[in-house]
Amino acid sequence: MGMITKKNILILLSIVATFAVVQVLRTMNILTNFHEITLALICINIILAVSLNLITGFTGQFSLGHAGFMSIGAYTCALILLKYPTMWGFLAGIIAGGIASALVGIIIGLPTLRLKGDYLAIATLGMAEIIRVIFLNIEITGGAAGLASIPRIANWFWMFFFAVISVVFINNFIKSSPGRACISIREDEIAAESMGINSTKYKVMSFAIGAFFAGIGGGLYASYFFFLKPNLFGFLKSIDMLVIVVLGGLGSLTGSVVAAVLLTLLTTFLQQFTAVRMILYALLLVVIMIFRPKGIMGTSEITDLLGRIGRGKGRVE
Amino acid sequence: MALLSIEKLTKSFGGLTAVSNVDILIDKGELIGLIGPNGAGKTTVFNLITGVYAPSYGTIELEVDGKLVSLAKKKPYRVTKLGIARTFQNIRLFKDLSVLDNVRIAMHQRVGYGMPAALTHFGRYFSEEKRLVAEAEALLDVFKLTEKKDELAKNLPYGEQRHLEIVRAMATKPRLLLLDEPAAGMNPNETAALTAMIAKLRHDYDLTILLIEHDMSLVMKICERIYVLDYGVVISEGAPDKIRSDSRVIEAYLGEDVSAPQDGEA
Amino acid sequence: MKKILAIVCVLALAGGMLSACGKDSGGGDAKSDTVQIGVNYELTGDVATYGNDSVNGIKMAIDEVNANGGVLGGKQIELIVKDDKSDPAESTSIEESLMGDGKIVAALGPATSGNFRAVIPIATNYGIPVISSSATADDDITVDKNGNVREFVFRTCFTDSFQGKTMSNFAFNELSAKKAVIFGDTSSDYAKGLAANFKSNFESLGGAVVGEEGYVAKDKDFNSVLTKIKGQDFDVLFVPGYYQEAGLIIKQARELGIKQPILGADGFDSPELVNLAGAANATDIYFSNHYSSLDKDPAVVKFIEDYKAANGTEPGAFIAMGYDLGKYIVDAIERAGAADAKAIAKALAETKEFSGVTGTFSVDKDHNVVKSAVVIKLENGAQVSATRV
Amino acid sequence: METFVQQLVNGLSLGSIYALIALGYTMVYGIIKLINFAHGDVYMLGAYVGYAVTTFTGLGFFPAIIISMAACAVLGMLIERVAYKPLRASSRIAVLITAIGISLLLEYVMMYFVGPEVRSYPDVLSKQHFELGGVVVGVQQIYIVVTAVVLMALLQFIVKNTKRGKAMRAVSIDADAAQLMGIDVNRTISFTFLLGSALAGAAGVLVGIYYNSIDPLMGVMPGLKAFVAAVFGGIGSIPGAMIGGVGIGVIETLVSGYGSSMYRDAAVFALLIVILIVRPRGLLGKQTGEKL
Repeated sequence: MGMITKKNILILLSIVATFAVVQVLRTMNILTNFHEITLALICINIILAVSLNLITGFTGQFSLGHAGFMSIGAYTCALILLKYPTMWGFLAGIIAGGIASALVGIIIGLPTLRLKGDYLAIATLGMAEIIRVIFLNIEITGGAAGLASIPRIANWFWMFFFAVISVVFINNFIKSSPGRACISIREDEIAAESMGINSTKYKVMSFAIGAFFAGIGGGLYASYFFFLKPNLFGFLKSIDMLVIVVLGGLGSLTGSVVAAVLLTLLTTFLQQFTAVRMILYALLLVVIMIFRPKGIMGTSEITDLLGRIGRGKGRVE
Repeated sequence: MALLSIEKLTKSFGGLTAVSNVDILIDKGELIGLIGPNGAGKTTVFNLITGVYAPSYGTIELEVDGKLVSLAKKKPYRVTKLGIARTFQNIRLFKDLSVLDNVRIAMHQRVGYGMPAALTHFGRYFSEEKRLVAEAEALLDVFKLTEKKDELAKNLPYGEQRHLEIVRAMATKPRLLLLDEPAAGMNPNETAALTAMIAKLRHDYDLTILLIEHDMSLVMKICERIYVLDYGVVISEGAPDKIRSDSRVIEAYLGEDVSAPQDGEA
Repeated sequence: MKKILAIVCVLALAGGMLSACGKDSGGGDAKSDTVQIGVNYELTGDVATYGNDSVNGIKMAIDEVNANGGVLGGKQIELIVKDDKSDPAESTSIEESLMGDGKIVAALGPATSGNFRAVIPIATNYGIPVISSSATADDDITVDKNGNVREFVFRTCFTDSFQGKTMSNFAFNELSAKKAVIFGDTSSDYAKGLAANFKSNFESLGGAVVGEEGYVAKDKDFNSVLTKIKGQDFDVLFVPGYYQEAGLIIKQARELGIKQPILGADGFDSPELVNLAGAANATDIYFSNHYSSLDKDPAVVKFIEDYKAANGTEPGAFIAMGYDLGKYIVDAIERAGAADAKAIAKALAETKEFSGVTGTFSVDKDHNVVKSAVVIKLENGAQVSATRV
Repeated sequence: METFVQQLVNGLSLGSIYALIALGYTMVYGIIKLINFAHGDVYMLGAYVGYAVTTFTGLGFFPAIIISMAACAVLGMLIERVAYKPLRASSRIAVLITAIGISLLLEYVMMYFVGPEVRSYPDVLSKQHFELGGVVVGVQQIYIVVTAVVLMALLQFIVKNTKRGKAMRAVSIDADAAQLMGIDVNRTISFTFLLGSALAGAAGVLVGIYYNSIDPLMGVMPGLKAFVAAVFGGIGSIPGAMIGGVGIGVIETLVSGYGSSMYRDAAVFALLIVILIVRPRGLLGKQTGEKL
């Protein structure tokens, strides 16, 4: 074991290759600005989905408040960017957004994470609504009018960079001892406690890490799409993210990435079907859930699948 | 000084008193049995010791570095940290995780890297993970589970799941191991093997063991002392021979033949 | 069961896509004899009503133009309609797809100031004019924060400050009100802009705002706040917001016995306002608007009648504004003399006395429209007077 | 004092509607542990059915409410059969996503056919108001509260005293055991959806008449608030849903009346979180422990 394995080199190469291919197509203008926006949305959705997957898929804490964390990151980053419209302002804004969001995650998580299942879901939903109402009514965030003319400093490179960082960090985390502690809470909280795992600590930790990356996703959103308003971060936004996570497979980061790509493309594709777009979207949700209730990937990862092909035998299920 | 001393332990749920005035003393190195008919409150005692329930009354104290530490209001993970591990009557493995992960999770408190290494896999991540796997495999070897370390826990046969529960508990490096019906559902051959295994663990890891068991053959064979619980009260205590002939115990088991160890209740 | 369900669902999906393609298909190759205009509006999501109304107005205007021979000597106008789900990120994405294709000569929408702001940088980047008929926010629409006019950004509506001032002047001068209560939609930037401007101007005139309350769009029960307001001493109630809620506020206020005049802005303009409030309750209501149904201008009368004939109801403000937007862009294309974005932007900036159903306007140096407003008074649900201000 | 009583009257009529919707949530959650997000949209459809009945056939209040209840009952059962039943064995989160899908589907199919704009109900009930010592009470308010109370009493009777109702309670405690006792679990679940959806249909008509305004997205917020009410009162408990609904209605009213109307929704959700933390089973919910 070690950092430099065949697998890791392969992963690194494919990441670099993906970036290079897009970059080349971009310079040749085969991928237009419009495609770049779609790619940016994909990256943001990947960040939000993997961070929510950490909370809901891996730690088993059902959260319907992810949009709340996203909004905190978005507003923090936007306010910093409006004051310092530079590259440093952007990076500081992204990190500050993540940290602010993580702090709120800890403050909210400590009392609410003792709740279970749907009760936690409804409490987190309430929490996100409270955050939204606060943004709607305070001066500094511009109230309902929101914040406009946020300088666009984020570009495709930064989107890709942060998406990769999020996936890698969260993947590393779940393959580490604290990450396994989180997973054990999903599996059986009482058994986990009996094995010496402080379930409150790890639930809050997972919540905070998830919130941190959601904040980063929000910050990227703010610095790419010029404009923020509180109603962007309503309950439907949290649902959108949950849909990506469940569709991809709870507990599969690969699934979240794949579903984020597919659903973003689908949403963009449906823009032209004005009147029926939401009907088609809703139908697809129902159909996919009925025929693939465990999501596209279940709990497996791309590396498992590659391994399976390599070994020439299936994983025992 | 006793390793574990329980005094006047009482727990009531609403109007029902599940455990009442229980005194138990366990010395270091002992192997103690806790028996009693169904619903006598045995598992409740385990839950009280491990912090799943808080006692209504009474004290539970554990010897730690020569001092007695109260376990009464400690959360389960703290109790585990102090050196008590347990298995569950109705197996509570992490079903969808691999055998190896089940064991590694229990080693969590002894992992020597922090959050930065966890997120980046820099620093001591790889050396520590290597150590964890080696230690886990050593423990799995005891129950011949090393071969199956990559299988999901739920895919193991029943008996092996019970073994894995014990391995997992051992991985927390306990001084006191609480086993809740480890032989439940096993055939006599498996039970015999398990008996040998428990003895070996106790010897190799310098363990103190408290055991709940319905299988009298196992209890009578390996326990040095036995506590008998009925309706939440300790009705008898002593060496197996004494218990076997105690009329109150026989009465509690009402008609059940406790005098003949070989065909005890399974 | 599952199989049948699968077949049904797949059929429904396929059917949906086909019908969608047939209905308002976006793509298609640009033929040289058509002029393409992008339409990027909120057709689903929380402000879908405004987007749909605007687009219906635009379509009605363009259909008329096409039926009468099109523009630039016989070219048909093709609208490429896309839905942004009331989400600014989607507005941005759609605008990129519309403008990036290099086929459209101008883009219309979105309806709300926020989503409109999300497309401004794109339009500026491509040098293609973008116009909204309802982005009313004062700042950061046609003029950027440093005071520079945005060459390609236009609007045909009033600004919030204009209407806020109009109504506060009207309240103070015409209704002799000294104390006002504001009860506005806090989830809409339009309503918040109106409220802020009303307040500052009313106070500078010497009046006092004695109470400020808020609701959020889609609320239906306003009784509690109105009960609180009823207990206060005030002369007028200003309700910045849209007719959906304003109609209910009027109804509930009158039923609770609030008799003071209720004021609003062009968000009130919809026949549905009176339906929601009930005719008897819609008394002593004043709101600023672009035009009045009392107007006997033949163009206005014809528009209202055509709309009624097609839809069975009278048009509301968003429809009328959308209709004018459609006519206005055609007018600009004609004046530019070519289907060329830069020329059209120039023509838009030079607009003098464009006459539409919502009034006659010119474009000032800040790309805002100069037009007068009317204050309409409702008695028993009917417009009884329209004062030009 | 008058103002306070007036606010209570306001809160009570708003709360009765939340209560009617909350009953559907609480029953469905009680029996299959699903937050039926589509429930708010069934309520919306109920409002539209009532609208169609009163506008196009000219029928009055009672026929409208009964036809709407019947239509919603059928719709509710249909949704359960088509969308939830195939997922009986799947994870709860998958069913939840399906429920969200159904909710969006109902909203946008409706929007496709009737347009996004608000519609107003014809006058089917007297708009008369009484003034009792400075407190204004409308005839419609009385209708709402009385209808709600009657329907709830009826529901309580069905659940407590009929065979079907007993089957519902049995299934909600332990579906497998109920199956072994010879209860047709599928039919019982259908029946639960039927009852809950019928009540939502009634609530839709009442709202349409009382507030005089319906639109395709009208079910979203009340749906959410009604679920809050169900949790507040104790999920699975019928009297709990009633108390929760009225409680939320009154609290909302008092927050807007005496606090800041801008923070009304935040206050409701904050209260919810506090309740969940202090008393997770809600006001009248049953304690559930985990067997070790």
